[in-house]
Amino acid sequence: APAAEEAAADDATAMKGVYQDLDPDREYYLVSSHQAHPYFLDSHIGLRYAAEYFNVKIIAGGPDAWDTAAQAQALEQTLAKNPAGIIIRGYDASSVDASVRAMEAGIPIVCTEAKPVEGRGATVEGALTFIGLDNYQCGADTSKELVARAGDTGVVGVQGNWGASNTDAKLAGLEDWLADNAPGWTICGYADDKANTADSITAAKSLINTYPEMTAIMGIDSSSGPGIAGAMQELGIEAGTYSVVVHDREPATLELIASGYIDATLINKTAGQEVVAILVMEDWNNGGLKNMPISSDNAAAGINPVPDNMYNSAVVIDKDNVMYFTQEAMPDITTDLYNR
Amino acid sequence: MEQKSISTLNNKKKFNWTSLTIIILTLAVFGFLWATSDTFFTFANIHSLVYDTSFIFFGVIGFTYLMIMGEIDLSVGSMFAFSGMWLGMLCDWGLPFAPALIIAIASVIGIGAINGILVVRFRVPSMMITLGMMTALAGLSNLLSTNLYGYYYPDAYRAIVRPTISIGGEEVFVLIIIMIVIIAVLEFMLHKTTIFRKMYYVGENLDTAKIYGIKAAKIKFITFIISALTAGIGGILVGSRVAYAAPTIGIGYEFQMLTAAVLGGASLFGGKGSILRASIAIFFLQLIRNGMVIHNIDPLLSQIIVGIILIIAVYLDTRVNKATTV
Amino acid sequence: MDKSNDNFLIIDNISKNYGVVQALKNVSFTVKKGEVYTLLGENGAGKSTLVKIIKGEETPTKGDITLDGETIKNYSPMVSKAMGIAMVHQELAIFENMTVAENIFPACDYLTKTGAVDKKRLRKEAQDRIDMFGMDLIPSQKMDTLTVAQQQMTEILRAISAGSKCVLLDEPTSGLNKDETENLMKIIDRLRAEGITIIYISHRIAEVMHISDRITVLRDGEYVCTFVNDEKLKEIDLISRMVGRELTKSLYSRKAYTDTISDEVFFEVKNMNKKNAVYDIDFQLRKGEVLGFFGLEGSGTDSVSRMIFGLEAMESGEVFFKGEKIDKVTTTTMVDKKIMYINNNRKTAGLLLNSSTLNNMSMPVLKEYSRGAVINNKRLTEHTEKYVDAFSVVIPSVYQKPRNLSGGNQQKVLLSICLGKEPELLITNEPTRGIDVGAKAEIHKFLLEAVEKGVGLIVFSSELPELMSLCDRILVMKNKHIVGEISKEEISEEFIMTIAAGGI
Amino acid sequence: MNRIKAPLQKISNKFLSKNSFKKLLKINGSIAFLMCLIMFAFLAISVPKLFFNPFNIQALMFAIAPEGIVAIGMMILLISGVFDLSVGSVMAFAGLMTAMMLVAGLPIIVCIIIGLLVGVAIGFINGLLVEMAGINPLISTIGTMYIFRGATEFLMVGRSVDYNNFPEIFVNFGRKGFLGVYWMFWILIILVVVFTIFIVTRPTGKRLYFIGGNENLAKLMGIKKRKIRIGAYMISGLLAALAGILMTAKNDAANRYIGNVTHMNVIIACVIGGGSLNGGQGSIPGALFGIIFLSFLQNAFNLFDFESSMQRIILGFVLMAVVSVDGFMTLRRQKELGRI
Ligand SMILES: Nc1ncnc2c1ncn2[C@@H]1O[C@H](COP(=O)(O)OP(=O)(O)OP(=O)(O)O)[C@@H](O)[C@H]1O
Ligand SMILES: Nc1ncnc2c1ncn2[C@@H]1O[C@H](COP(=O)(O)OP(=O)(O)OP(=O)(O)O)[C@@H](O)[C@H]1O
Ligand SMILES: [Mg+2]
Ligand SMILES: [Mg+2]
Repeated sequence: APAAEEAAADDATAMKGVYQDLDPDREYYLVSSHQAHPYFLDSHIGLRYAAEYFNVKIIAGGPDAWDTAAQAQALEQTLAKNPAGIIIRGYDASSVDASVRAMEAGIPIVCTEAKPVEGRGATVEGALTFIGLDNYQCGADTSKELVARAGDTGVVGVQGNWGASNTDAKLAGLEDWLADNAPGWTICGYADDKANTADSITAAKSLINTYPEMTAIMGIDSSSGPGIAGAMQELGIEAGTYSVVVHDREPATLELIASGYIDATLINKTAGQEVVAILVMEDWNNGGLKNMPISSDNAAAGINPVPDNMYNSAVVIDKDNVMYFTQEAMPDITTDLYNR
Repeated sequence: MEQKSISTLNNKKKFNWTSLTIIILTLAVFGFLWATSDTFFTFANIHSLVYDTSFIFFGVIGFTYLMIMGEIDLSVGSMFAFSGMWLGMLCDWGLPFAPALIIAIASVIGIGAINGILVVRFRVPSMMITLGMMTALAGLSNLLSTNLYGYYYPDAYRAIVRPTISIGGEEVFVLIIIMIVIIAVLEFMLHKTTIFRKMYYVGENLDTAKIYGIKAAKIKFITFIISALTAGIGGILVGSRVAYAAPTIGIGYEFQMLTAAVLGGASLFGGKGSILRASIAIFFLQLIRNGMVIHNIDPLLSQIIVGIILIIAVYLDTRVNKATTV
Repeated sequence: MDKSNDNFLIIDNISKNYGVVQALKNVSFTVKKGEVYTLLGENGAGKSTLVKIIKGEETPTKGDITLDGETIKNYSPMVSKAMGIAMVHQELAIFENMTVAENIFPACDYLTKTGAVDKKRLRKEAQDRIDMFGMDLIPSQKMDTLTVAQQQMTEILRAISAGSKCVLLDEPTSGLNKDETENLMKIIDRLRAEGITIIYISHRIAEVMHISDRITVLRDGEYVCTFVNDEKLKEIDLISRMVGRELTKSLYSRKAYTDTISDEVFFEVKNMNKKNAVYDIDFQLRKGEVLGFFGLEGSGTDSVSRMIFGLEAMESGEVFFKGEKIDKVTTTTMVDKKIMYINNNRKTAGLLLNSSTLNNMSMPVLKEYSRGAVINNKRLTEHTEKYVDAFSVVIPSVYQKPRNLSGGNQQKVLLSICLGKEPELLITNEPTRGIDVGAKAEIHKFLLEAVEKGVGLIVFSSELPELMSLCDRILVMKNKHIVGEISKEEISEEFIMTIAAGGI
Repeated sequence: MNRIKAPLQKISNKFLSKNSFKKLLKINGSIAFLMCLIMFAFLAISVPKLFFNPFNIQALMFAIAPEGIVAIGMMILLISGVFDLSVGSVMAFAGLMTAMMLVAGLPIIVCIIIGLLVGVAIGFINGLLVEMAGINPLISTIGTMYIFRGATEFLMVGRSVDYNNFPEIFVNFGRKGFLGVYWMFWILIILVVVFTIFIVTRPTGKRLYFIGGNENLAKLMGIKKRKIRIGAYMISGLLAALAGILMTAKNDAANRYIGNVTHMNVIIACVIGGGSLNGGQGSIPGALFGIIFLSFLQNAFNLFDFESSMQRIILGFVLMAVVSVDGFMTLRRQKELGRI
């Protein structure tokens, strides 16, 4: 692990030169709801890296709780500061209008993590590009991973935070793939884990107790992994009894992979999406991306030359590589340029 | 005036049928699930449901007491999140577990005292004061959870909820036994002890209680502390169960507890309520969730179902009560 | 006096049942236009029920009401309002959050051409009424800044300003002092002169005899008889018809116990002050003595009673009980020292209306009937039954709620709660407020029996006869402090009033 | 003729006329107004460039308008002695209904009317539950809050239809304006004026105060309490639906998260603005100032890049302080009158 840390730090300093000469007052923002969620840990790492790497100031703002209206409000008020660019989260459509106005005023916006309108082809209105996980594909990959690990037949229960847009798309991908490619698998039941570990334990226990024939569990919310493992522990079920495939990399989830309760977790390249978002906006501001020869004059032609969607495929963490993902193993980047 | 002797008159205490509402509802759902599913009535499932009940149960104790007093504490949900994480934070700062626990409990008591003193001193609606406390504690919890990213609670903390004992060949969580003992003790105390009788008095009419020397303000103040304390204990137990700082813990618990307390017969006007029945109501809500998984009902419908049950139960209660009180 | 012969209101065979309780049984009588018609009767006789039926707030189980020659079907408060009937309820019925003017005209009677509420006009009309009846109110003043008496006067103004043909007054004077009562009498005279019919209810017999044209007595929901109020009518006739038996004056008055009063000071208050409430309050209660407090509304008696019991905080002052200084005067310390307080309004504080009588009785004696913290319910029930029996409370069982009892019985429960504690000192604030003469006499008897057993008694009352019959000594308050002391020998109504109303 | 003596009243009158500032404070909502002024002065002096930036002004209008509209209805309910926790759910549900109709191709005006009628209908249900069934407003509106939030999620999640891409006229209704002021803000202004006039001058408006002050007496005075309260709930439902439709138009998409914290924000604002859970007091401008104050506070947080968790801590304490100060002043007045 220390080796990886050194390598990452080296990379950052090694590349720094390219961006050091630019105006040092460039300020980028990440505006998002739900800042207190552990999911943001990866974003923060990515943004610290990006701040150092590009020598720019980055500020995270927005509500700590789940309040997308307040996110839109924070975005609109951030525009008043005339920042060099803003990363937004498209959890829902409430920030779109402000993004459109920002782009019209020359402030580049990149949408990461979630799209207001799910679906592979959908472009994000008012943003240069979307960078993030393809949730539908991630769902399909989850099923694929399950079949790869647990064989061609089985009975699986699914739990997630029903009612959230990304869960929706993941579930659709998961179900479709199983139906098309794994006739030996059936889904026995669904449970709602309400994005909350305590409720997630309850949900998993309901599945386990209700469906004795169940052989596997898939959990597609970040609380699912700890919930499923917690349920197994409380019910005295040994690790490995169920094939468990989950999503996201909560520290608890990673520990449970190491201890064998969870077979694998599929994660987004979260830190990367933030770094690339800053990269895109830096280059847009420098003129490089803006003037790509799609047309003779992109602005006049009214087109956005940047690719509409940049999809991450999911990264699979299992027993074999989990040590590279734990919090202790991650590089410890400190910077004054980012406020988190 | 001709005076009938009191002893010749009907002085049997009339049985209050409405107190059975939630018990009948619970039995009905229980019976329905038992009849329609092979997997419902197994030791593991019932044990799980009861164990899940035991966490929010702690919160509902104080919450119900406050409702008996005619007050409400909306900060219980945030308190669930806060107390667990605050204890985690203290551990993270390197304190040994025992002093950390003591400090955490003391802080929780302090927060209850703030709610209590503001409501009692300034005679303002507890709903607004505790709404403020709920907001502030939610902010604090998020601050804590941000600082506790990636921190796993120490073993001593994690160990609180894990012990089991063997009863009839099955391993039962000690927490369940504790819950049952507490319910029994509290239900006994509620009917038989002076302090809880006084709570009912104060809940029904504070000014009257005062005239007869009952320290109404003090009792009310203490009840706010009890409410914060029991919610805080619940939060520490959930923290122990989950084992790391999760900021979504406790969100919406205030409404769940209100639903449970009201289904259990508490009134927003005070003077009524029972811990036993409120606990049964929590179990009832667990049954509903379990039933939805058993019968593969779209989880998105659960809110609608709970909303409708809440309204119908309270409607029936007001109807029946109106018919019997005159 | 308008003596026109047409009948304004005919009550024809009205009955009213509340479940098994029959509040009214076949009551019939006729009220003439422009007369002051008084309903008299014990608590629970059915007076309030009857006027509520006349107002349309309650529907009779049986019988008809004929108003102005028209027998009314589908009666309701709206119909009666349209017929010009207004009512002052027994309980203070005001909007504390609104102004005086708005309280006088809650129907927003005056609108501008555009249909808006005409505030100026409302204020002016309100001011006119206020002036007409010589009151000291400001139309724009918020009700919650008024005294109880002023609030009550506002309510009366509301009833008589609704363009009424008939005004129902249910115990309007219960919260008024002597001046205010006299003022109301003048108002009533004036209304009568204008041809407005008044139906009047009061427990104060002197007042009733002063104002009424005719007086109807109700007993246990039944019509008893109607008296024409002329010179021949005697107070004792009314009282005996109300209670159904002869009542001698002896029941009322306390024998002179002066010889049993020792010099030992039992309870003492020294130099008690509170801004805007009272100042320089000093008094002593000697052992075996009954001390009375008299003062007109606003004189500060209510505050004194509450402050010496710890219901309100005093700013300075000392309280001594049996020679010892009480360090912290709070209700808890007072009750611990076996000092009990009978509140003047049992509804807002004094009774738990929705709990069983057993629970009510338990309040001050929980400690006595529990071991450690565990309550002995059996002994508590016995305790309750004992006191309920001793004070002849009419009640089906100890589980009955006071809400379902009549006023007099509620008051007896209140007394039982306090005496159940076996107090050494009893502070009573209006111990017989708004209850009938029979119940009043009983309660006086119980109080005096307690005194004989050695209980100290302080009586705060606005009823002079009550004070005169109970007390050995009366302190008179005016303008927030004690202005006079009257011993048993000197007690006379005129004397007290001269001090209290400011003659000296 | 005997004059009735009123010493206490005279004392309080003297007390009033001597302190015109205190007199001002007694006008309902003036505390919120003062707090707005202070926040305004603070922002205008400390960060004038950011505060008066057009983006910021626009953001403030967007922040104030929908919640302001909902707050009018909430204040009307509070005056009459009840309240409504379901407003947020109504916003989402009515917005979704309008969106579904738009996607189905109905004329815009019909869709809007349907959305508004849905709000009125839910208000009517609330009114029936509170007034006819006699269920406490806290319970009954929590019930409808659950029900209609659940219904919104049920209708939106996992359906293949995206309720977005509405006709431009409809979207402009949410995003555009007139004379530099957004339509929704105009609507707010008009509604505030109309309802203020209604409350202050119309007999029905006055009756709200009578009902809130003493509902039993109001009934005896011939005021149709049930009708008026049910009407108030319908207005609250209507206004919440209107706010939901405006948000839907602005987002150009139906959104299941709309209003998930609005009920709390709006009640807090109304209490800051002089309303009371005890009923009988409050004013429409007070409600507006309450919302404006909260928006200014949020604005300050955003402009100063305030740590997001701290925002809620401060908001919570502000609320507790306002409520306590109000209680303290009431107590002191009572004491001065010698009432307690
Ligand atoms: N709402 C009610 N429910 C049941 N019984 C009632 C109700 N109202 C009145 N009663 C019964 O009717 C009787 C008459 O009551 P009413 O109020 O008319 O008496 P009253 O003569 O006005 O007494 P008071 O002097 O105490 O005011 C009472 O004794 C009571 O038993
Ligand atoms: N819900 C009820 N059930 C039974 N009786 C009732 C009820 N409500 C009122 N009453 C009866 O109505 C009568 C009058 O009630 P009210 O409250 O007017 O009496 P009160 O004001 O206490 O008496 P008083 O006139 O002596 O002050 C009482 O006798 C009471 O028994
Ligand atoms: Mg009466
Ligand atoms: Mg009465």
